[in-house]
Amino acid sequence: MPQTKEFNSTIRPTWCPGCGNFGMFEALKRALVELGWQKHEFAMFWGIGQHGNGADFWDVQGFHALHGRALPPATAYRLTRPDQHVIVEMGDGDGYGLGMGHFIHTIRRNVDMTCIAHNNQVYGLTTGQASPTSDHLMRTVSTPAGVLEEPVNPVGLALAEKATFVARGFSGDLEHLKQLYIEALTHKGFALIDVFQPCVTFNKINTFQWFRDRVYKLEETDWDPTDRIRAFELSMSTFHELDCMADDCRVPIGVFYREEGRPTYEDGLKATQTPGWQRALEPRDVSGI
Amino acid sequence: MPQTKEFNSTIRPTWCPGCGNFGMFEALKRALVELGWQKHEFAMFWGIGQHGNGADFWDVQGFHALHGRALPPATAYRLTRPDQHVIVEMGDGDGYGLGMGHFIHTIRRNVDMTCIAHNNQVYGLTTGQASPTSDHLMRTVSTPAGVLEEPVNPVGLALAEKATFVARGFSGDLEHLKQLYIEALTHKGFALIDVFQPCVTFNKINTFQWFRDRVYKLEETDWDPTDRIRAFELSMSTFHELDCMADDCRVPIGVFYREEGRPTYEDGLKATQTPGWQRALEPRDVSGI
Amino acid sequence: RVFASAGYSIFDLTEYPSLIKGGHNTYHVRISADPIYSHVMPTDVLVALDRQTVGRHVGELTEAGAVIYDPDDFEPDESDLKGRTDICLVPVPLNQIVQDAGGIKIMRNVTALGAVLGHMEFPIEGLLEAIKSQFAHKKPEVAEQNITVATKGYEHAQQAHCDFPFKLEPLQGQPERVLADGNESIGLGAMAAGLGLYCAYPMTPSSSLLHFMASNGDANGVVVKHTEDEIAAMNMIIGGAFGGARSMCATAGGGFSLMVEAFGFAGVSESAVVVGVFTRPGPATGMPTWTEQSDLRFVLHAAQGEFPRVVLAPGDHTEGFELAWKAFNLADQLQTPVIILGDSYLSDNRQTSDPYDLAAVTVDRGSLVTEGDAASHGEALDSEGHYQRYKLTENGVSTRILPGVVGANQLVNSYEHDEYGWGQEGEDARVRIDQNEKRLRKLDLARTLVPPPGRYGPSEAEVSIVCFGTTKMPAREAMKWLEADGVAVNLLQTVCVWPFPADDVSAFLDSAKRSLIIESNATGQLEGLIAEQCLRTFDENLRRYDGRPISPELIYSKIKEMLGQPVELNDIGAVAVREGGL
Amino acid sequence: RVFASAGYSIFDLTEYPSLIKGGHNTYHVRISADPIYSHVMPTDVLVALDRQTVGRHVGELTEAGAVIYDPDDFEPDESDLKGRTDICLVPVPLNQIVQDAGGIKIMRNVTALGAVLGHMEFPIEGLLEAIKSQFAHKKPEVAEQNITVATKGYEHAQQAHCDFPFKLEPLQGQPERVLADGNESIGLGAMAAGLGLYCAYPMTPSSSLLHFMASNGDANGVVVKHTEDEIAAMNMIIGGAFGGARSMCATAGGGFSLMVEAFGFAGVSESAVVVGVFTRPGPATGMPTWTEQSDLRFVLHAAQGEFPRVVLAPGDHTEGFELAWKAFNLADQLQTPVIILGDSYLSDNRQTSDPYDLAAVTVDRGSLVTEGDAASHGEALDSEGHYQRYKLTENGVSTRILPGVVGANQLVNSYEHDEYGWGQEGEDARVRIDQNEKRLRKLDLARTLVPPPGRYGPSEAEVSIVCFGTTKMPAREAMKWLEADGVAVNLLQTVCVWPFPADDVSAFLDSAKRSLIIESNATGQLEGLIAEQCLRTFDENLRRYDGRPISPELIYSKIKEMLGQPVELNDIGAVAVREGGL
Ligand SMILES: Cc1ncc(C[n+]2csc(CCOP(=O)(O)OP(=O)(O)O)c2C)c(N)n1
Ligand SMILES: Cc1ncc(C[n+]2csc(CCOP(=O)(O)OP(=O)(O)O)c2C)c(N)n1
Ligand code: SF4
Ligand code: SF4
Ligand SMILES: [Mg+2]
Ligand SMILES: [Mg+2]
Repeated sequence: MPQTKEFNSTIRPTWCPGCGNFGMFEALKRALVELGWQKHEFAMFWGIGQHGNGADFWDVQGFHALHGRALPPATAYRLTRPDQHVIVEMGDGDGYGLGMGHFIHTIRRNVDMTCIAHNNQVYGLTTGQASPTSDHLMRTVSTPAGVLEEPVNPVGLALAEKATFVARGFSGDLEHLKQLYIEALTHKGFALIDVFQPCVTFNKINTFQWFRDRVYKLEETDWDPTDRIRAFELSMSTFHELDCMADDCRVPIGVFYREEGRPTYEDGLKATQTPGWQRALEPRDVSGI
Repeated sequence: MPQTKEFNSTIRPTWCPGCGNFGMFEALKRALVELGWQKHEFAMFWGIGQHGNGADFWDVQGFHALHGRALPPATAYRLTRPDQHVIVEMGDGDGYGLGMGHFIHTIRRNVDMTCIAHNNQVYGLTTGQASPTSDHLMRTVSTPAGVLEEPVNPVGLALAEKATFVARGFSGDLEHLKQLYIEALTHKGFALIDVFQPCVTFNKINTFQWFRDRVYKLEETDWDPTDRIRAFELSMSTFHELDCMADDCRVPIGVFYREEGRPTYEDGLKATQTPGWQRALEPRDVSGI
Repeated sequence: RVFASAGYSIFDLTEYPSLIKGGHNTYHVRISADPIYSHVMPTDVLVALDRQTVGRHVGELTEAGAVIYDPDDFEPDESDLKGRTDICLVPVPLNQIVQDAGGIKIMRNVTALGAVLGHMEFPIEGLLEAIKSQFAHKKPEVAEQNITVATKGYEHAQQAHCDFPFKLEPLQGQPERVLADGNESIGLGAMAAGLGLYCAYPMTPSSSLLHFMASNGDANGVVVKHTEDEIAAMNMIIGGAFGGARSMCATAGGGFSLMVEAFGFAGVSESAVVVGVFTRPGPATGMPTWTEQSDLRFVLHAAQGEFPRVVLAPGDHTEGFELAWKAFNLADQLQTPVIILGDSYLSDNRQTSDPYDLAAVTVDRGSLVTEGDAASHGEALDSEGHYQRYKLTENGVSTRILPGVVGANQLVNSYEHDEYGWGQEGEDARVRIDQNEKRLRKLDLARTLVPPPGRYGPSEAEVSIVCFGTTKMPAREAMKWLEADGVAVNLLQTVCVWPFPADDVSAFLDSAKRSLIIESNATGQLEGLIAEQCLRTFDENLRRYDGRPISPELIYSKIKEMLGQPVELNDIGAVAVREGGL
Repeated sequence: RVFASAGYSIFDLTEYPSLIKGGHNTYHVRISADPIYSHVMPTDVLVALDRQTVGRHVGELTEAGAVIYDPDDFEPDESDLKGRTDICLVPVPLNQIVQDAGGIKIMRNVTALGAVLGHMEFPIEGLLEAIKSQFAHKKPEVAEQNITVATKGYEHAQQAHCDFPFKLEPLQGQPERVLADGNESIGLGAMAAGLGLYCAYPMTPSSSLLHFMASNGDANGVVVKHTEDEIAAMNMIIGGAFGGARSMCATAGGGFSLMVEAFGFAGVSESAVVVGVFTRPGPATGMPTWTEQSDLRFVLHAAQGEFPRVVLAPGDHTEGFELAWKAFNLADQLQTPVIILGDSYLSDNRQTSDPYDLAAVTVDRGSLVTEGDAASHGEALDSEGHYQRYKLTENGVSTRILPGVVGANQLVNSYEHDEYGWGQEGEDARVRIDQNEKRLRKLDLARTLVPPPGRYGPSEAEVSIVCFGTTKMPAREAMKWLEADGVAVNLLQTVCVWPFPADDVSAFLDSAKRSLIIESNATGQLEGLIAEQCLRTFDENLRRYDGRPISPELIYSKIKEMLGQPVELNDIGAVAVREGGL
């Protein structure tokens, strides 16, 4: 049974000191240790971005996909390797920007996998442009006059497509995040966790302090995670004034919505009971076709 | 002031007799006539599909884009031609499948344009494969065992991104559809109209009769089109049993949600007060840059 | 399938504009007892669903050929027939027949096919059999309806009062032959190779391959996914290959445009995938239902950066089957993407062939470890026993240990990377050079594995032809005719267009009396490639780019012209010969 | 900008791995009073932010060169210095200085630059000016902080007790020179041409052009859109061109992969657009922050089908400015997409040039009608007065009447189409041939409009070099040195790589004593193109593909070697010479 440090590769993380990615890295390792997953039982997929640089820091069965394209290969892997668990890590620009189409269509499939979004509301790796989750009017190098779009509402979009597990986390709360990961990893179906991951270098608005002043835990309220409509209503808290006062915009974290028992995409497939490589042990007799 | 027939090109529509596209074609021409829009005051954009074949049947300022890509050029045209109106026609496979990313991101911008989706819940032009709006378990040539995904919920997705005008129409009700078009065309901001457009050749489930048995008009109820949360709840009627009994799945048409007065993307831009071609009348003095 | 099962050769070219209804649809039914390599423009029986069709194709009708039409649609007049009087008009109430059977418009096709047989007084049983098997998986009514209309069409045609010059009797004692379109032949080859994952987004002319896979996938344990777009399809098969499944996608040139980035990802990640690119006339949406060979250079150079790829171009249906299963072996042996480059002319046309050689199919997965413990594969480990997915080797191929195998931790990476797959080290100059050269070295290995060029005709010839892909079919047909005229012509077909068989082509050209290059594009893409790879040029070229396939007549007349014996051609659509590359 | 404004030439190559923090960052600061065409590996002052940097680059240090480092980070030891004793160690507490100023880590760079000046006892005012202007649009604190740390660094360095061989005095009476990186020069050229729409998705090395446009767009009436992806960016500029705005997007090879389909759409729809493709090493994500010339063949053949395109490859920053504004004229005159092919080496490096010739800029929009009534443009109408967007013309260019003009109904179409733009008629063989040839004809017109190759050096030479793009810079630098050695070398740079100047290159090679081709890729893409277009080969080639630019030393030594006078080179990263194309 591996310990957290055994998941570390030989490469030292190169993220900026204080980067929100460190907390997410640690929380996921702890979740895996608690679940006792062996390295050969699951594969991890990353998009391109600072989150994706994490691929170098993990010693696992890894796949560093193209920018915005982590979900399709992860889906195919899951469908042809029913013997494996699948974890996807994506960025906000990566997964909600360029990868938006895959995001929505993957949710529709309810494939059994866990999707973790590193949401720092900015493009980190490419030095600070606006991301799809940047707040309205945020000024960046690509939007000096301020972002004119409304931000992407990942929770609301997921709910609109009947996602079966939708949660939000904060990399500043390791224990809570670890728990969310465990719930997501054990959920049967597609689990989305959008994690607030402050970028200390390029996002001077949504800092750790900004979130500390605003986050609250749904579990600590009377929240009913089986009410999709209320969950949608709550998702609208994504939209607020840029750098609003702490009392004007509370930021809920925890499980917005969950639904157990819905069949997964795999359940509907006849072809996936065994690994796909077993189809090619010898020529297939096609004389019948 | 043009009459409907003046919008016809010299090419006779080649759609199958009885195709839902005929009604949409006629309704839009009538709306334009009522509004009295001159041909040189607006441009139309199409994606690729049976809906897109309509590009040949219109005598207007037209742009037949790539499959799934009608919204980006339409957006750019609107931003650089503030003197022009913009109408986009897209297919369900076209706009909600391959074009999903553009769909979501365009909504976030609230650019002033009207987007009409020809939703026949199937790929018509490529002879009958499943589309993103095909109902769960529908059997098609590309999904002989039935579609395993949940259908796309265009209304719900639009609401999750704060769309300012979201409506549904039915090509079997010309008058009602014409009215919707007029409201959308005069709405300031991004207006989405998802139109049920039966494909009589490839969709043997969602036929005209199927809809006639199920549709009802929101205006004829006490519907409040300013309540986004209830509108979202209503959008969930997108999900139902394949070929459910008429009483089990009612199909609302009309304006789900509308919000007037929200600034458009253009409002935030300094550069769009005059047509873009006026920037290139002579070399620009850049000695100051 | 009807004629085929009766032992005849058949080749049927269906031209259909991208409309479900309307436009003009044409069948060139041509029947002969000796092997046919391609459709020929001249047509013995023309089925005309509308007036235009007659006008457009009457010129192609053979002496005393027949036109089957529906008098309710139109009545062919003088001008339609361009004054020809030798033609047999066969009125058949196609629409009525379909209506009476309560069928849909498309069923006019089957009705017409029945009429063709009736007109030729060829027994109808074969057709009825074919219908039954074709609609086996549909509701029984469907088959019944089709049988009814076919029979009705048959009976009506028999009543036409003009004598069909060649009557047909079923041949006895001939071997059963396969009738398949190109997509079916390729699909069959992929299935035989042990396909595990097929991903595609519909696009003419590749869609029917998706349909083939979809209808046969479950029964054969193949995961078949109609994806949200081509980008997903290409990225998915890389994920499938990561897991060890034999993975394939297919599309047309436009869909491949969207796959380009991921195609390069397959190259740098050394993923064993097979990609079908079936060309239709471009650019962009172009002419969806027509054919062209204009994506050769595109697929050779698609994607940023440099990496090895293999490009195979089937010349006919039998090659479609063979190259399909071979493509999977090559992909695994080389751990790099392999393209099957076809076109609408191959994808859409049903053609009979001798039964495919199923026994010849082999599965070679190269150096692949699917089970057990990485520890027992020392050649793939570093000194500390850590697996190196991209270990440097002499031939450039590293041992591929699948996830699931204990100790197979690895990083399949879209970044440049070191032997483990780590991206950070990939920025080191030495590491980059080693990995880049490692990958490119695999092309030398590829040269030893890919199929050689196809050679036809005598070694000594008046004219030597070079072509790739489907132009092989009309070329061989034309060679048959020229042989009959006593003109010796030989042909070299580059079955594998990348890596390019430069030595074979150079030698072939050096020994040519007169050289001719044939390709269905406007800029002479193969001609340019040969200039680059062989520093050689041709005496003449024949190019066509109006969406129609190059016909044997064009080649026949071109060669006659080269020999100073020009022949008359009835209007067969324009052909342009351009000098120099573009 | 500091040295530049003082009249010195400066060329600064920044190598930064794709990490915001960490990795090793290097500055090659090199200063001389005579014009410099490129960075050279030998470095006079090395700023080392970590130990690796010293090890990796000490070999490049000139005699008595200096290393500026932070003793808190590390202390260079023997092994780091590879035993060199001539080096001047200049400890500067970079981190401390930044901390004290309450700045962020990146500010160590400015601190270090201050230290460089201090060490060279070069007045600091220039730097302070540069900082002020650079951060003008930021909060004042930012500029202040930077000024503080720069000054601190300056003072610390002055205390280093070793004598710098070359002290610098500001030159008097020299003309002001522009200091810009390649993206700024291209952005400036586009702005000057009357750009109306710029769309891009960030991607190294093109991102800084988006930043340039974003910060200058509003003031200049340019709509600048950071799009959801590159697909949208490319499709958007076609929509912008439809409306008449001069429209441009730019990206790296990977982003261009996603633009391929729409690039072909621009071709078939005859849209006047400009696309910047700035190469970084591939395949796929590759090496984001390094340089290469490996996308030449890719951009030449990208997209299904066949259509005319123009590809311009700036050799330096001045050409970047000129080709940028010329690209827009070519796009409008030809109504077809024009590519500006650059690379990281051009995009990232600040270089001084003589002030760009703003007065030379012209705006030629070709046959474009922006206002009024279509009726008054008979040449563009059919007999009934209906506008024909794609009317057949001799040179292939049709009159383009913008929407908004009365009677300008048209259909800009991704399908093949007739003269009006209707897709259905585009399926007719004759129409297809006419439209396809109409478009391809524009390439002949292009040949008369594109810039000629650049020629440098004497007509008679010992060695004749051919290159494209940024390798021009090191080539010219090496030629300077060789000239000093009395070796005559000349250079032909294909400024426009498509349409290809085949005659110029052939003539140049035919008169060459010894020929050498230089390119930053592994497969010899330009070499292959020349083989195809000129049927000619080279005596020698020099290729580099480790992500580092080809340096003058490499060229210098290569040529010396060709002349039988081999020279010693300190380790400058590997170079491989491969024979034959791949
Ligand atoms: C097709 C493509 N376009 C652009 C890029 C450049 N790129 C790399 S990462 C990135 C954005 C990163 O933002 P995000 O996804 O939020 O990740 P973060 O760095 O913030 O973790 C971009 C635009 C790319 N690699 N590929
Ligand atoms: C990139 C690309 N992929 C695939 C196609 C082929 N194609 C044309 S239309 C179409 C789908 C049409 O479905 P829909 O958008 O619903 O339009 P409909 O025909 O039903 O109106 C497809 C897949 C294409 N033209 N381009
Ligand atoms: S730039 Fe931002 S996201 Fe990237 S490592 Fe630094 S803090 Fe983290
Ligand atoms: S196939 Fe369907 S969508 Fe297309 S024209 Fe016919 S009925 Fe309409
Ligand atoms: Mg981010
Ligand atoms: Mg549809």
